[in-house]
Amino acid sequence: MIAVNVKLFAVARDLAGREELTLSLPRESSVSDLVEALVHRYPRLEEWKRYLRCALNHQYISSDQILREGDEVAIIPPVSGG
Amino acid sequence: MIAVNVKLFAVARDLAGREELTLSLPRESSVSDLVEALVHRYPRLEEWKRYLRCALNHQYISSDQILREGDEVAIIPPVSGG
Amino acid sequence: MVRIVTEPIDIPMILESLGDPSAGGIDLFVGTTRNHSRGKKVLALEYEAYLPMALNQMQEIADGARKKWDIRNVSIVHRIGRVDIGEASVVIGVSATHRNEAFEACRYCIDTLKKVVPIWKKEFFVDGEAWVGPQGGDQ
Amino acid sequence: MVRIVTEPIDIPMILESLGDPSAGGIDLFVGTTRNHSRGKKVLALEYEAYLPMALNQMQEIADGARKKWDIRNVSIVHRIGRVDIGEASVVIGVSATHRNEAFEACRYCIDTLKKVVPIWKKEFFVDGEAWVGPQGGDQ
Repeated sequence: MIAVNVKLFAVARDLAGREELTLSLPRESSVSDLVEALVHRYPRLEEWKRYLRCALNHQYISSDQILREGDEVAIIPPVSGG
Repeated sequence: MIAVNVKLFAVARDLAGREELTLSLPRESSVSDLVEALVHRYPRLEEWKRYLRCALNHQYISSDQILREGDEVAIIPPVSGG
Repeated sequence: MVRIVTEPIDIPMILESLGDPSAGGIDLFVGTTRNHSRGKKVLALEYEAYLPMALNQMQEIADGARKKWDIRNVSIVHRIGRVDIGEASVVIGVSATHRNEAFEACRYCIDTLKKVVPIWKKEFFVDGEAWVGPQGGDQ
Repeated sequence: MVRIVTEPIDIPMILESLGDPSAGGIDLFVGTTRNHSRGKKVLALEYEAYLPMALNQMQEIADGARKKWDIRNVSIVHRIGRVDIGEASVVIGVSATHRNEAFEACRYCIDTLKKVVPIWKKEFFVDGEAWVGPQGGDQ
């Protein structure tokens, strides 16, 4: 298993009720596996699931990217700046 | 004959050496007749002739418009505002 | 708001004139005097206007923009007299509910102003001065 | 200049940051908070940012604009926290030798910002509040 740190913002944070957490995931888990695990733990995120994007090191990453121990992944709900 | 008042601006005024003048033109003269008469009187305007537009009552008028006694025609060299 | 002024253009005042609680965006174009023109160094510029007709044409442009696009407010202010390098010679602002309209209408106003408003620019070079001649598109 | 601020955006300062003696025009987009959204009256807005990533993405947008167009300067400033109706939430300015580039690059910056920069808007209505959901094009 690997430990991945997750940061949550805006609607995702409000629905999960927390800003940060650590998820344990099987080795070779992808970004979309992480999102599945997150929604499984916080079912209120379900309706936003298909809109969530993820970022690593302040860059968006694709849903099939494989995660590594200690990665800090930001969950980015639909942006609405401007 | 009719008398038409002419106002000159920018390069047209500088080349003619005056801001206003009155031209006597045959009845039924058009705007392009006026420009011809003006350039005839001030030959230095020749090289700008094809770029000159005319205005009456603050609106551009077409070169075939017929002028009337007392009209005040503004000679508009190429504009360069902005 | 349509104005021709002889002092530096008051941009905060223009932004204020465009404010509208239902507006989601303002596009503002500021035309500034460049230090070069057709390969020559420009020291300063001087603008002259046929005032009543210029104001009339500027108002027609503003009215035309309101007819063509769903916009809230439009302001067009041109400065005349001497304008130093880097200073604003013209400022056009458009507020609209959606930004697309603000951008398009603002672009229309400056493009049209440059074609029809009787204002003329004289450029001062190291070795003389000259009225700007017939122009192409994007000057 | 790329910044995220919590106070009202200083537009004259942004215009100054864009000044360049070789620039012929500045296009400035000011995004303001609207009093209505999807048919409901909005009382105020609150913006939240994932700060380091938002600044990073804003800088990438500015760099991208410089690569795509021949422009002089570009500034992108976003305000976060509470923003009252009519106040500016974002200001983007681009200076360029020719206005076409200024307009196109400014448009690119705001369009891209709205798609990628991790900033979120919460709308406050008479009867509650809500994060803005997935958006269409011109919001």
